[in-house]
Amino acid sequence: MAKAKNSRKNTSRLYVPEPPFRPGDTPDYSHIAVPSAHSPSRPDPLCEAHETSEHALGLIRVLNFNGETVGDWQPDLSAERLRGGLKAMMLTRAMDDRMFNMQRQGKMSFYMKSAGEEAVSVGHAMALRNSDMVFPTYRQQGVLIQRGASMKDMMCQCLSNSGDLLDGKSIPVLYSFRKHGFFSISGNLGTQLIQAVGWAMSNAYKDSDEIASVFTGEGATAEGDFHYALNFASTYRAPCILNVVNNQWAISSFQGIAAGEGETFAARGTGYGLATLRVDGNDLLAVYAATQWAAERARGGGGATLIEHFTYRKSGHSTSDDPSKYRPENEPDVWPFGDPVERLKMHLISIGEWDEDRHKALEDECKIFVRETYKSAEAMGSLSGDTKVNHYTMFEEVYENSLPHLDEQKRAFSQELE
Amino acid sequence: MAKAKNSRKNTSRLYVPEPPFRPGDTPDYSHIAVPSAHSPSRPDPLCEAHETSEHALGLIRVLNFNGETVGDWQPDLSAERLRGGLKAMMLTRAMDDRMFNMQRQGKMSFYMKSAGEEAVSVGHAMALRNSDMVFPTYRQQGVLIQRGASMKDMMCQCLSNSGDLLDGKSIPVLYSFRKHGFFSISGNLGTQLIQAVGWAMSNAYKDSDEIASVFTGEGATAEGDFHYALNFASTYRAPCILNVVNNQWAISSFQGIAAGEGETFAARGTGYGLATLRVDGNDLLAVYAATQWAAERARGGGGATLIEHFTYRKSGHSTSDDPSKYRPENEPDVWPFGDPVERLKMHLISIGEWDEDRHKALEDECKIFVRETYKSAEAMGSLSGDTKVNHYTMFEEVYENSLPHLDEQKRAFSQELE
Amino acid sequence: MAKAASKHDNMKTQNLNMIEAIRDALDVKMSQDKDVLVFGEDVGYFGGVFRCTAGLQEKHGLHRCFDTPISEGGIIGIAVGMAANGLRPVAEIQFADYIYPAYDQIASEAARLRYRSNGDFTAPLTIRTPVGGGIYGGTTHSQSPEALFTHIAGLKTIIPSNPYDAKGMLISAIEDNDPVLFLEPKRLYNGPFFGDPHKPAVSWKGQELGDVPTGHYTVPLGKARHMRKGDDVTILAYGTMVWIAEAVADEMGISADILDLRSLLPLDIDAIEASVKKTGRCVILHEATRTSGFGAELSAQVQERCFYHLEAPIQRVTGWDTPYPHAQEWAYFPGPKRVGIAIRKVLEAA
Amino acid sequence: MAKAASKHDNMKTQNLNMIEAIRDALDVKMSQDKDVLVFGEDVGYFGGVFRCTAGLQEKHGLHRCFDTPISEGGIIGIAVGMAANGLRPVAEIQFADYIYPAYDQIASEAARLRYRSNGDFTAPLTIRTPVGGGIYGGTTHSQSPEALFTHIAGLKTIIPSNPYDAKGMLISAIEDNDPVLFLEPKRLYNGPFFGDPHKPAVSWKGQELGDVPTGHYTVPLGKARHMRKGDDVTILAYGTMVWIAEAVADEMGISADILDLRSLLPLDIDAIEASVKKTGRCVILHEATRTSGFGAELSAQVQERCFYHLEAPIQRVTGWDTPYPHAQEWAYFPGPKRVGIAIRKVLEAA
Ligand SMILES: Cc1ncc(C[n+]2csc(CCOP(=O)(O)OP(=O)(O)O)c2C)c(N)n1
Ligand SMILES: Cc1ncc(C[n+]2csc(CCOP(=O)(O)OP(=O)(O)O)c2C)c(N)n1
Ligand SMILES: [Mg+2]
Ligand SMILES: [Mg+2]
Repeated sequence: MAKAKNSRKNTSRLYVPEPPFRPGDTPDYSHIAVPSAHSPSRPDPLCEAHETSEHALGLIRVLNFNGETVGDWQPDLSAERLRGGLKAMMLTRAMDDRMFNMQRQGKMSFYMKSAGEEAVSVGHAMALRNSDMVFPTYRQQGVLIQRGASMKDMMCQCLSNSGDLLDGKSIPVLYSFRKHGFFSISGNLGTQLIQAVGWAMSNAYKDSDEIASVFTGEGATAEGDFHYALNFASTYRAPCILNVVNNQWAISSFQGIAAGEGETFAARGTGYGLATLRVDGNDLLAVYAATQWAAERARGGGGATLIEHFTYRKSGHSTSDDPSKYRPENEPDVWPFGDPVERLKMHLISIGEWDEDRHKALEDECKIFVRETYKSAEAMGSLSGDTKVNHYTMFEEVYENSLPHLDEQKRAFSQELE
Repeated sequence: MAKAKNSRKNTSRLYVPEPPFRPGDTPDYSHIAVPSAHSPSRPDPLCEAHETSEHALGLIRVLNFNGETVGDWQPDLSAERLRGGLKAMMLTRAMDDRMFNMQRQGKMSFYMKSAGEEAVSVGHAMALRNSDMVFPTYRQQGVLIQRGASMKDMMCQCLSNSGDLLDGKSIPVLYSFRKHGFFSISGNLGTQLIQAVGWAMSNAYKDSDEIASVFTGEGATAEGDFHYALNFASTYRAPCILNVVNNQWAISSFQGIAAGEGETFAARGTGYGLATLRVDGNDLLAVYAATQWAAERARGGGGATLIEHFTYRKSGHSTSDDPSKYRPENEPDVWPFGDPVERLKMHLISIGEWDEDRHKALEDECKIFVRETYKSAEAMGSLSGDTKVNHYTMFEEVYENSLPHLDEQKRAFSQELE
Repeated sequence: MAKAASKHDNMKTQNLNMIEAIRDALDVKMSQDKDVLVFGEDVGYFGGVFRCTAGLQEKHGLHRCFDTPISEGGIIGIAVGMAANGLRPVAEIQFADYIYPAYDQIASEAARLRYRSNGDFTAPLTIRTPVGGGIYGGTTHSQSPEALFTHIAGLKTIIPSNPYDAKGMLISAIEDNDPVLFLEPKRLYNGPFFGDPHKPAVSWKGQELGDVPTGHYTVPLGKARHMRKGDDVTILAYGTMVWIAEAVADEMGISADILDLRSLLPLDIDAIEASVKKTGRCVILHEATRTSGFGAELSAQVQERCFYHLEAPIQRVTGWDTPYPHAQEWAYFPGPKRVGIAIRKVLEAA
Repeated sequence: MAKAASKHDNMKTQNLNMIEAIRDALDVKMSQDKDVLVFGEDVGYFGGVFRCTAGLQEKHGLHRCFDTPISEGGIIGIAVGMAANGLRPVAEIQFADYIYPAYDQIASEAARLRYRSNGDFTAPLTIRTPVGGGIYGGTTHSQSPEALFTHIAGLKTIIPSNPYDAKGMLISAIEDNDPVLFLEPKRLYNGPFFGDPHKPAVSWKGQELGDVPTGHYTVPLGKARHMRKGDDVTILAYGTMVWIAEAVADEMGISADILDLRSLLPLDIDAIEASVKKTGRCVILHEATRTSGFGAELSAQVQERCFYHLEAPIQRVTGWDTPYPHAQEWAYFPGPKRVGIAIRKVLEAA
């Protein structure tokens, strides 16, 4: 089926995996079974880890495509909270769209959207306490929005302007919001996995019942830190949640490059003796339910859970790439698990707690809010004009206190400005 | 039961695993079930990986404690070949004993024994072709001996003398014997795991049907390289065997520090989609059978197998430690899986192919051979006297050809000698 | 502008940017030698995030140019195993900032395999990776970690500054029987950079060093490029900084002896010594963090050999001892101002 | 022998070797501050392969001093997370030769967390690890990788040469709010080493610097120890090499100004500058591989600041640019002969 495949001949025994479809192919994902019977039963959160090994191979779902909720994992969430989740997802998407466009206009150096994955971050955050430390990647902006962070602060970070809490030091989207339980995002993939385990170990050591939750893309599970995290979390029964967001793509590489012959990413945890869940990441209720289960397990002394969030990266990797160069242009549309916003919307409508008009109104509200917020953020500077960042701040926060050689370099720098 | 445990109080929620017994305790391993029914059936070597997931949790055994062979995994080995294996194990042990003592006399800086684990290296080597590249750790000297390497060469390496093929560059036991398919041993744990996968990938690329086989201790599975190896081997279906020698100890740390809540080390491979076997490492026939299966699988295009060799490190970690400081002194004796030499001997006797007299004679032969070989090796120098190594060799083999700055340093060195 | 191109006078050339030159080097070697394999994150179908491997998979096959898991340690680990087994792997690390997970495989393994086995096994692999700032990459897409590798015995570290050298040096690296780290100054991929980010970008078109011979040729490792002859001051630079050096020398109208080092280890110390003995003054440029940067080694060697010829303290012009900031990129970058101040200091010293 | 002990005159002291002094520092801090945790390979029940943590688990509990998996990256990874969460982890890397798998967590994470989050998160952790040769450890138990860490902004790198400093500096490191790499010259664990491996080993007994105050005291980071005052030549050294410096100065009967740097980053450049300006001559010693070693940085800084006072080229005495060989250990080690030749050269220069 994959035409491009054959043109790149492989005449040796060395096997190199390839995605089923490349540009020019007509993607057909009917081979990915969308479970209709809604997946494994919900065990006691303090069960033995191996009792979840089937969950690593199945798929936890709550929301049917027709908007019904079914199965063992249905969480008990009020319509009010569900509408809150819907709004957080829509705000996230609206902000992403705006920022992407502003990057295209040169207002910032770079941007990364989370389109299609909003339920993962928002649903996850809804099931945690705000004091639980989240160690995100660059695609969990939904956590911040769900937790009520200031969107203007976020935008100023992306604009690297005088309102940037990070003083322009980091590239766009690498936020740090301690006050929202949102760990400083590293540009180095994977590294935070094991740090989150250390954070969780100190929670346990301090007899606190706060937990840590860390994210990685499926691609970055290939880093050593993923192994360290699973191993240390298992050995010390660290109260944490290890989340793999399997959005099918790592820049241009399909998930099979990281997965190899492995059946799922959740199943990586089985051999380590961790609890393992695999969840429909486009189903906010399922994400909520799985997170809630894992959080209860961690808080109760049951140790860590590995959750694979099965979803799809609808946009390019970042503003730097064009996904049509490596996958069929319409692949996002034919991906069989739907859109997380649409699915939650349909559910709310089906239970009589939402309608098209309210939805449209909320969409407009989000857009306007984002537009206004962006305006006030850009007023504080942007890369295309003057960032208004004080250049001397680059010498600060290298150490707690400056050191003599840095003072000297600061002086040399001031000479340059003369 | 573990007395020492209670004296080291732990008053927080942070869980730290401990071995069941410490010095002063009376070790009792009756909780480790020695399977009497001889473990999982032997699937087709080209089966689906997941068909071996039970094998990761069971234990492949062939030799009963009474010397009988039973079960599906019985290999077809002539008495002659079995006696060859017995001799290789006994030679290994005799050499280890001698070298350990000579180290105590200051003849070399360091030595590491493989006592109790001889069946792993010898049985494994018997089932491979000599051209299959083995990537060993420091406890697979049995591979070299089984493959007929010169013991004098090995001893000269340990003595770092003028007969040392490595010119004194490496510490004792870090052999390199390309001609015997024995990769240069690194002092850095774990690193060779992924190198072996690369080696195997190039075998596949070259359409060769040679395979690679790599070893790690159970402790070193915690390194990132272990994860890299499992992941890359899975992705590219590399024709190799990944061996974890679980000898229960990593210097002073019991296997539970590396294993955590994981049930077995073999099971680590399940989530990667690798074939997984767990074998009684004190049973040469079982090691042979498992290796033979994995080699057939790799050569047939089935990809890699992870084998856990379940055994016990009878001696200290090296000449540098005293194991009675961290485990009960008699633990090796009560370990329930017996001694690999004794078990093979009993089998040969039980099938009428061996007797006590021949065994005693072989033991003497090995001792004498080792003693004479050692004498001729020591005649070429040792650390306690003059190593007779040319010091200038330290500047060689840094690069293929020397570089100007090294030439200059060589000249400076010669000034020092004046 | 002394280019060693004279010997290629009878060769056909084409104008290439540095990305194309690198790709061409890979293509030439893959065509000549089936032991050459190319791999890394996104290098296969997509052709690399900087496009250096574009088209190679299609031309040479899936098994000769392929994607790897996101695992820099794993990438170098398989490269070591392949190289030991007779292949010539060329591994890409997507950004030099991400090379640290592979540090152990490079320093402990690739660089030492020959030594620890006394030549029984070797690791003739090449590692390509983009370095340096200038693209608003911030702390994790801008680093210049060369000094961390020049400290490692058994490894060679090289860095071209133009398409001609890039192709010839990469071919040399692949053919070398020792492990070679090949650093690509990403700011130079599309053209030389003279230090002012606000001026329109210059392309390699029309640059002599953008004229790249077709087919096979090599630029030997261990030889500096005598970029410009002069008498007043020696400027030692490599990568992006060689173009800043030239721009500043032009602007100041001084007679500078500029060496594009190209190869850091092995180092062309003879050329350096000859130049400094002639000028008596020396300025060293690099983009990396100052403390323990490669400039320290250059400074130490120059004063060891040229002490009695030096008329002024050797000056180092470098990045600051901070991570590479994002918004303050150009305040961090050792641009023409910083370089000019140092040159003036050295020239004015009694 | 200027020891800063005067201020401790009213303190009780006990004679300790360096292992005991390190253990004592850990014990003092663990007793004072329950946020201090100690962990690493074999450090728990066994007390470390060099015994630096012996008894700490028994005294302070299983959860405060424990074994870790053999995973240097994991060890530093959890330390970063713990430190960010308010603890004061002290991680041991069994040999510095095995620190490379943790290089990314140290350089990209621990050292940069404060910067990239603009102070929102910090990583006040301490990493202890034995360095240097002298125990026939060969290529993988002898390395001195300090220069690979002094290049990293955000990290501090220190190295004591005696029990007194070891305890005081380790306490300072643990109390410091930045990540600190604490290097332990393993050849000095049991006594000073004067360069002749064939002479009987000297113990810390009877050495003034083996008299270690009980309880809490600190030796500030960033201050060199003026080990010996002299006029003819400045010797800059750290770790094992300070004792070689002293032995050679004695043997040669010269008046050497010897600085035990103790802290490489931050560096006590004022003390260095004052000394070299006084003597006009400078010899730098270290055990690590020469090229891009920390000696290069010292040499560069000395000539930048003292150029007009220098009467002879600065000399570096170092290990060779090869891996650390096993049988040729003492031919590799920069012993008294190599040091003496360099000093003589510097003294004889016009
Ligand atoms: C250590 C490291 N290696 C490489 C990169 C470059 N890089 C950034 S994102 C990315 C792909 C990540 O894919 P995945 O983990 O699946 O996350 P996703 O982008 O899909 O959310 C790569 C290779 C990096 N940032 N860090
Ligand atoms: C990267 C690295 N870390 C630490 C060490 C020190 N070390 C040498 S052997 C050893 C224990 C290994 O245990 P295991 O893997 O179980 O192998 P075994 O000795 O039992 O055969 C340790 C920690 C090392 N050599 N390399
Ligand atoms: Mg992804
Ligand atoms: Mg072991």
